[in-house]
Amino acid sequence: MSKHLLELNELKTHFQTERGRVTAIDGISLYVDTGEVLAVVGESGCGKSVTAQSILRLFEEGGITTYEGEIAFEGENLLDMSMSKMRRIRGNDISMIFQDPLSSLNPVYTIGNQIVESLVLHQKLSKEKAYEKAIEMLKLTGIPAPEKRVHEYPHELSGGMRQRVMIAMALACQPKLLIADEPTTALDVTIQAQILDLMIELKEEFNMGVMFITHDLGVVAQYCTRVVVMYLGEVVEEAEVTQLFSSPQHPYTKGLMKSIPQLEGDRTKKLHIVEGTVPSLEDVPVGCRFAARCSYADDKCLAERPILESCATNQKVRCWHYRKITEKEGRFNGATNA
Amino acid sequence: SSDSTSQNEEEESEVVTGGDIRVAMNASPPTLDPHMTTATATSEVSRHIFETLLTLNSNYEVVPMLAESFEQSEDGLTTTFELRQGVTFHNGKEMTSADVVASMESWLIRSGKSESTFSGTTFEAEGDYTVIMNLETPSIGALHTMAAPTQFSAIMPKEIIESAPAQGVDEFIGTGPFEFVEWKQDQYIHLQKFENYQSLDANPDGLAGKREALVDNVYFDVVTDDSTRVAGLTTGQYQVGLWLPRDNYDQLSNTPNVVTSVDLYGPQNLIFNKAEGVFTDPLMRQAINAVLNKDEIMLAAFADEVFYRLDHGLMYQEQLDWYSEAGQEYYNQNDQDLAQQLLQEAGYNGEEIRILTSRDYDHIYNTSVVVQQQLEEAGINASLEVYDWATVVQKRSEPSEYDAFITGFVTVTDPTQIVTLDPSWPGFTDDETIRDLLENIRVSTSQEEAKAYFEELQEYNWSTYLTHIKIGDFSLLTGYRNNVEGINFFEGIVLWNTTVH
Amino acid sequence: MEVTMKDQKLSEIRSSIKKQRRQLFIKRFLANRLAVTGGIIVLITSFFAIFAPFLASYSPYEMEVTSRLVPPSTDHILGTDNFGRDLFARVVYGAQASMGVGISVALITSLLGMVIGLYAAYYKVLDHILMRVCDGLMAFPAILLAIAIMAALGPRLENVIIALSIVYTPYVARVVRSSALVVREQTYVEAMKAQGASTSRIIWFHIAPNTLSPLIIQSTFIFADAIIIEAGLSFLGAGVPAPDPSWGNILFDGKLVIFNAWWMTLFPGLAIILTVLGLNLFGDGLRDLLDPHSKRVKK
Amino acid sequence: MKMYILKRILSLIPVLFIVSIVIFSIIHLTPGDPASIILGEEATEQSRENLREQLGLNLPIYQQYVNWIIGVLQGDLGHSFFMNKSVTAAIFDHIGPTLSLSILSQVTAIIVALPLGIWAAYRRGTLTDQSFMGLSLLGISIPNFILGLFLIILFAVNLQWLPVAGYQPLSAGLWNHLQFLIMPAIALGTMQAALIARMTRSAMLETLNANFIKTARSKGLHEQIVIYKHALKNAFIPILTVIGQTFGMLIAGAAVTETVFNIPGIGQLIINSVERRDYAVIQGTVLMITVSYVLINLVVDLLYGVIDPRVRLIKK
Amino acid sequence: MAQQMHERENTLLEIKGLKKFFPVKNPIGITEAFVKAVNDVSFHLVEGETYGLVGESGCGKSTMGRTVLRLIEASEGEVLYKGTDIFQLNSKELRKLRQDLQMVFQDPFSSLNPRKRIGDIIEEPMIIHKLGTKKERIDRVMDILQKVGLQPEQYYRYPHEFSGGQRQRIGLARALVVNPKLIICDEPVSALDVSIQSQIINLLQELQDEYKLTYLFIAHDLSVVRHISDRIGVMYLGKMVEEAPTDKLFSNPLHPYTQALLSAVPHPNPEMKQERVKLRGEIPSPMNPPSGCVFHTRCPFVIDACRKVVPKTKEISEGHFVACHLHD
Ligand SMILES: Nc1ncnc2c1ncn2[C@@H]1O[C@H](COP(=O)(O)OP(=O)(O)OP(=O)(O)O)[C@@H](O)[C@H]1O
Ligand SMILES: Nc1ncnc2c1ncn2[C@@H]1O[C@H](COP(=O)(O)OP(=O)(O)OP(=O)(O)O)[C@@H](O)[C@H]1O
Ligand SMILES: [Mg+2]
Ligand SMILES: [Mg+2]
Ligand code: NI
Repeated sequence: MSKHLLELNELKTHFQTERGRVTAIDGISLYVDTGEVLAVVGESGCGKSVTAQSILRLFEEGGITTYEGEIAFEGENLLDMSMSKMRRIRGNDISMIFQDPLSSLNPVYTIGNQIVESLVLHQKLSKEKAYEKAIEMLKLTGIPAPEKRVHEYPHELSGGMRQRVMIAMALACQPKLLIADEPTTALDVTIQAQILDLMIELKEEFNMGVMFITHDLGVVAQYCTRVVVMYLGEVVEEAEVTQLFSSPQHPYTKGLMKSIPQLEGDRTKKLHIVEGTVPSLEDVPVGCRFAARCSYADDKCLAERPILESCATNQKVRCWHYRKITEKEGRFNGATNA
Repeated sequence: SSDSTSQNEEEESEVVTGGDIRVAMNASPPTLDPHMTTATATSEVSRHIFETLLTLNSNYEVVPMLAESFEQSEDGLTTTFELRQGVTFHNGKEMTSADVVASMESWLIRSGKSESTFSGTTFEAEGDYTVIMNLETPSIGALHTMAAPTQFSAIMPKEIIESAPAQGVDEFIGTGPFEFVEWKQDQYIHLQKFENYQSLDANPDGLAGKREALVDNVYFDVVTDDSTRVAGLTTGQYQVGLWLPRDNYDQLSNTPNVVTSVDLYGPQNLIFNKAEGVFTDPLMRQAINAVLNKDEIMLAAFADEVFYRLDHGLMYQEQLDWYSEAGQEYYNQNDQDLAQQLLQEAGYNGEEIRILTSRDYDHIYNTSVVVQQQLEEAGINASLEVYDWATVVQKRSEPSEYDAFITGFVTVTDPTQIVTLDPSWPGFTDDETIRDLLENIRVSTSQEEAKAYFEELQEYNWSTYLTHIKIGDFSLLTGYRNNVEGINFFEGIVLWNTTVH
Repeated sequence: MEVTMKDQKLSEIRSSIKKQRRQLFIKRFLANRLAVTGGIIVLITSFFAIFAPFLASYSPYEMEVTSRLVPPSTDHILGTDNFGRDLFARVVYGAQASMGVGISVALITSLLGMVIGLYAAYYKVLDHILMRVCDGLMAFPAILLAIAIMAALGPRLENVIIALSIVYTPYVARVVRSSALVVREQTYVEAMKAQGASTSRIIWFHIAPNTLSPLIIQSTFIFADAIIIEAGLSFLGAGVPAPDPSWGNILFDGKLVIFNAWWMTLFPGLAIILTVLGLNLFGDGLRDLLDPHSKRVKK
Repeated sequence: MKMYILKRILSLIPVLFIVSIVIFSIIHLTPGDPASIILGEEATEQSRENLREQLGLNLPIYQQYVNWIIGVLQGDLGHSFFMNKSVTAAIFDHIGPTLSLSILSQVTAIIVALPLGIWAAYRRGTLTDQSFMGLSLLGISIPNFILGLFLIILFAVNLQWLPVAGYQPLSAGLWNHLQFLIMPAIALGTMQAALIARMTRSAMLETLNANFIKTARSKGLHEQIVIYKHALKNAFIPILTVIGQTFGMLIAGAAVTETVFNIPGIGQLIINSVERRDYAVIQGTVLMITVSYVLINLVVDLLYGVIDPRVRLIKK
Repeated sequence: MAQQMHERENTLLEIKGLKKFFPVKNPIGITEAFVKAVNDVSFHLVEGETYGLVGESGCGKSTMGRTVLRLIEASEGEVLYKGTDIFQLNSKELRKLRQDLQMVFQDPFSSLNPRKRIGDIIEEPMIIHKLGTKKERIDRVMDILQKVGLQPEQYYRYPHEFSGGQRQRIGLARALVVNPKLIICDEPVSALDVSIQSQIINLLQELQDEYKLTYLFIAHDLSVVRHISDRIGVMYLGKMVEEAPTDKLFSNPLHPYTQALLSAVPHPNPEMKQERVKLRGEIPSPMNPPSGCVFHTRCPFVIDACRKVVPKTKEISEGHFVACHLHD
């Protein structure tokens, strides 16, 4: 059981809203091991961020948000933990990097102040020691003149630097698990490359597990080891990166792969599209959640929710007909098609 | 009304001297120079600082104060005042005839009296302690006016008068039992016992007789909010509360340690604009007089029967020299039929009647409200125009701005002082009969003669002309702590001979 | 929801959707219990104001000087005032004046403040001028302004409204301006510019609606304050002309007798508090409703 | 920075100029004249006319204005008809109580309102939230003269803990000073507190949803720190704006409260001066208030920079 | 060259020496510096083509778009639409012209008024340009809604009830409803994920075919731009550093920045390990761009001339322009 660093078991997160209770993620199971980079991909709004934040229990509890299932971190269920114990894990054992570095840094405190905070809290360092450590971390992330930068405010830094600060902050206490929620979406590709290289480097150095949320499949292909594909609050496919790109099983994954515009080959060909839109959380279909947009959907799909079943070593898929579809379509050639 | 469950456990000795008195007054005086103003707030405070040659006793009779004696010539044109000797001002200087002459001349000019009663009057000093007043025409009211308690003829050092700016003297040096210490604007006026005061030895009576400062300090606190004055009196923060809301009479009377006092203030009047508008017609004025139910008005405005009395006299009942029954039958007619008849005769056609009023003075406002209501009920189209007092004062001197207004007067000492009879005063009385009668009164050589003319005037005014309608006399409610003794009220508060323990 | 509507006439779609919307609107409002309570309170007050003649068995002017300051009894359910007038009648009739003043002032200041605030936010030069004028107005003693206006225009209810409107407009203008400055920078405003929309169209159709919610908060506050200040102004002759009742002037009359006639302050005071409470709740609800984003968390 | 402050202060000049003209014309167009007030009810028209002449009130208005403004430019705000002192001295006398009172009530209001607003925001939608906000509405809708009298009846008359009304300067001792100010500060502060609480709540609601709050929580910080360190400082700018505005209003005079509690502050000064048409004092006070408004705004703007580095002025 | 002549004949929009400097004021109101958002850029758009404009975030792409439409006033330069200079038009002529020139905004969330129903949002341009009766307009809106893949019954919904992709379609519908000639698409897909991105791109292409539209397509994602554009311009810090027909640019990127950009795009194939042109440092501030070639601070091939001399734009092969000292 506790062989994984983090294991989610049928995790559900419900929110109380004006229109009633919605289940933003509905039974997510996945795991992250030390040293690996798990990519979580999926359409916007499918629940990637909710999953990430649920792990740290960042949503307001007390009636508004309810969790169900299990979040096992080093074998201990975080959901059963008291808040004070939870706080000891946050920022110390599990760290998080958010999507937008500007809005995720507190604009009214210097970046040094913000990094030092968790060091003082978790590592019980003195202020001076903590500042030294903060400078060291900033240097590690490649920020020039970190002694000067620690005393600057977030708005005085460029986007790339801010994201590095976020990373420095997240890694300050040398966590065992790093959750990165779309850390480079706001950045330009050249900077993105710098940041991602840095992250991977630091992962090696600290021997962390990384959960990497993104919707950029290029990033997944280049930087991650395993992938979880989500659709409307559930995991639809799980695989090694190479497997996923070479033989995706779920029709949604396939559609996704095919939609990527290519840097080479024929560019006059129309892009593949996945027809239709994602249903809203208020009326989630009973059966397969992708059924309405799937050309292979039949009565069974509409009526019964498929289970996440193993289809190859290290690959799982949530589809009644994946075998049939793969047979029919032949070997997938989306990602490398011309 | 006072159980002596006093908290302070001082034993009661014969005459306790010392201690402070705090008096909560309702308005800040515009100045402390009594020559300048008719404001009662001024005279109430400054009477403790300044004194006059003559003053009034409780029967409104003229008696000497700073004058040792006075003597009037046969023709009534010359009066000789012998001054008391050894009276010193608060600055240590002795009062002499030069000061008196300067003060009296200043008073004549600045109070405007030189234009009426005292026109052409001169004062001259004869030696250090004699002053002679020369009138141009005999005047029955002259000495009364000199003794009057408002806008009184205070005697001040000559130098101070000579250096006074237009809005009144700015150093308050008098001869009174209390000397001026400090005036914190809008906060308090601080007086303290004048150690070198030379008191008369006669029995205290009205403003006359013995004056002795028995407390060390007197503070006149300006507390404009009525309820706050009541509360402060209740808790003993103030020893005396002036101008208390009459509705609190019962409550205050039942408050332990508080004594209430009801004292005559003056007449309440409805004054007509006789220069413009519907009230240029005497019939209209008579109609209004027929409508009003004065008892009801006074009750509504003054809360309780103890605070008013119905009286038609243009002079007080107490002013025995003047008081007359003449015209009584026209007072408080409350005769609606007569009113309608008069209205018809006057040809009243529903023209709007604008009554100027202000909430700055409750009694004026309340009276106006009831008057308006009674007029409405009689089918007269009356409306209230409420302004702040300064605006009312301005507007009422402009004939086009109103038809009537209500105001209370301070006591006058002789009929020629009644302002509504004065053509230049708002209301614009302009009647030959009245003018002649007033002149006759003024130049009368005897009181009897004067009173005869006055009776004629009062009869004429009630029956025919109606410069204004007197609604009734009203009183003020004053409250003081029961540890204050010997407090007296005569045309305002008197704090000499008063102790606190 | 997922019915194919292809062959249905467009107009049908239109009307059905409109109906749905309206229902949702009402439903959302009703779901907001506080807002409904507020609405009901305001309705009741307005009801009192409108139907005063039928509700009060006494005239608000009729004096019975022999029964001054009678405590609440079966005869006078809220007691009588210092002229012996029936307090219930006066409070009920007072609703007319007070609500009238409150609502008109709130409306006028909202309108004026909106015009000033919006244009100031849009034109820089105008901004400097208008805001300086507002600064000056705000530093101005309201009482002096009231006296001046009354003296110039005469003591009438309309003038009370004018005076109070002048006093409050700068506050509204500032609030509107500050949120308009934010809205002005939104891309959708630029999008309208790109469409060739005229400035006034942009200001009134696109910026104005988005400044409503702070405006509503501010104007409910002004409503409350106007009712109270009216009473203060009536002292200077700038209030509801006597002898007409307003909650404010009843309160002021009551203040004098607060020690022995509690009912004269309690009842008009309660009336003000309830109305303000109702209006604020209603305003909050309205704001939530106008804001398509708002999601009220229901328990 | 110095330049900036200087520039802000210079921008006062046109404002003051306009205000002075407007105030002057309004005052002189308003009926009522000081002569009547000084001379009292029964004074004759003639003596009034004389006094007006002597006080220089019969000069043409523009000339009075020019005379006055020349004085102002020389630093002389004029002389009070009633107070026998210069306007500057009169303002100086009254500013003390006003400052004490406004600071005390502002501080009380902040101390009460901030935690309430924060708590309400934190527990939004709950009964706590609704009752706090209901309370704040109550604070807004109770006329403060009623509240003031109520306090007097309770604390001064019945419990006799505090004096009914009046004022003692700080030089008379701290407690002497404070005991007169406690009730008026509460009466005034209630309204302020209500406003501040509402503003705090809405500002906090916004910041509590901000991403950096999640970041702070994800660091394992205690809720107290998240709220008071991370959220509050960010929410403080709108709160500060309200505080600045209400403080401005307080300086301009909490006339009603000052009257009820008989505190000789600027509010009373204005009311009294208007009542007695003490022109020079009104003009001087209005100018003083305008200046203080501008200065308060300046301080608020400078504080913005202290709180939020993004609005910090360019360092030289 | 012959082809170029031919193209010129159909030039729809020509931008010459465009500059936009934003003054940076200190609080006293004195301009302290300028953000040189667009600094001397020239290019042209041919009728019916899609011109892709790429460059990192903040390099001035949006500013360029907004300046061209005169949403903000240019500092210098001219923009000729069918030969007339847009900058010289008075406001009435300009308003009329805006029917032809439309824009789809970068951010699908803030470019729609949150308080307006989408039907009204799309109808608005027709009201502004006084097109049709109310009924005709509604029909047209319903029509357009269907065209961009939305349902007519969504007419009365508010923007927040739509997903990002759907909002972008609404923005597109708003641009299309007045039959424009040219649409400036400012990063219309940057905020969207791949599956939605492909929907929008396909839609844009379909509409182009149907209405003979010309696009100025701004983006920073090269694979998207490659897919849709005929020609591409690459911007860096307010300057146009390279311009070429799409295929030429991808097969033979000349400017080191273009090369870096191309190599940094993560390839969606785990088996393909990329050789990247690594850039050093951060993007300089546009407030004081580096002297000489603006890219020299990060350029791996920097030579002395780069630091001092501003490189001139040269045509290397037909239609392929570059501003770089390496190609002198
Ligand atoms: N606090 C909340 N209350 C109610 N619903 C929520 C809440 N947070 C998120 N949701 C809903 O949960 C769903 C999943 O949201 P989430 O933010 O996890 O999406 P995502 O996969 O991260 O999308 P993106 O790629 O756009 O970031 C969305 O439909 C969102 O509306
Ligand atoms: N109104 C403005 N005032 C001052 N500077 C501005 C303004 N608008 C844009 N800028 C600056 O001009 C530069 C170019 O901005 P622009 O928005 O054009 O970049 P972009 O290429 O569109 O970036 P992105 O890809 O992020 O949209 C930036 O540095 C930006 O900060
Ligand atoms: Mg997300
Ligand atoms: Mg842009
Ligand atoms: Ni060509």
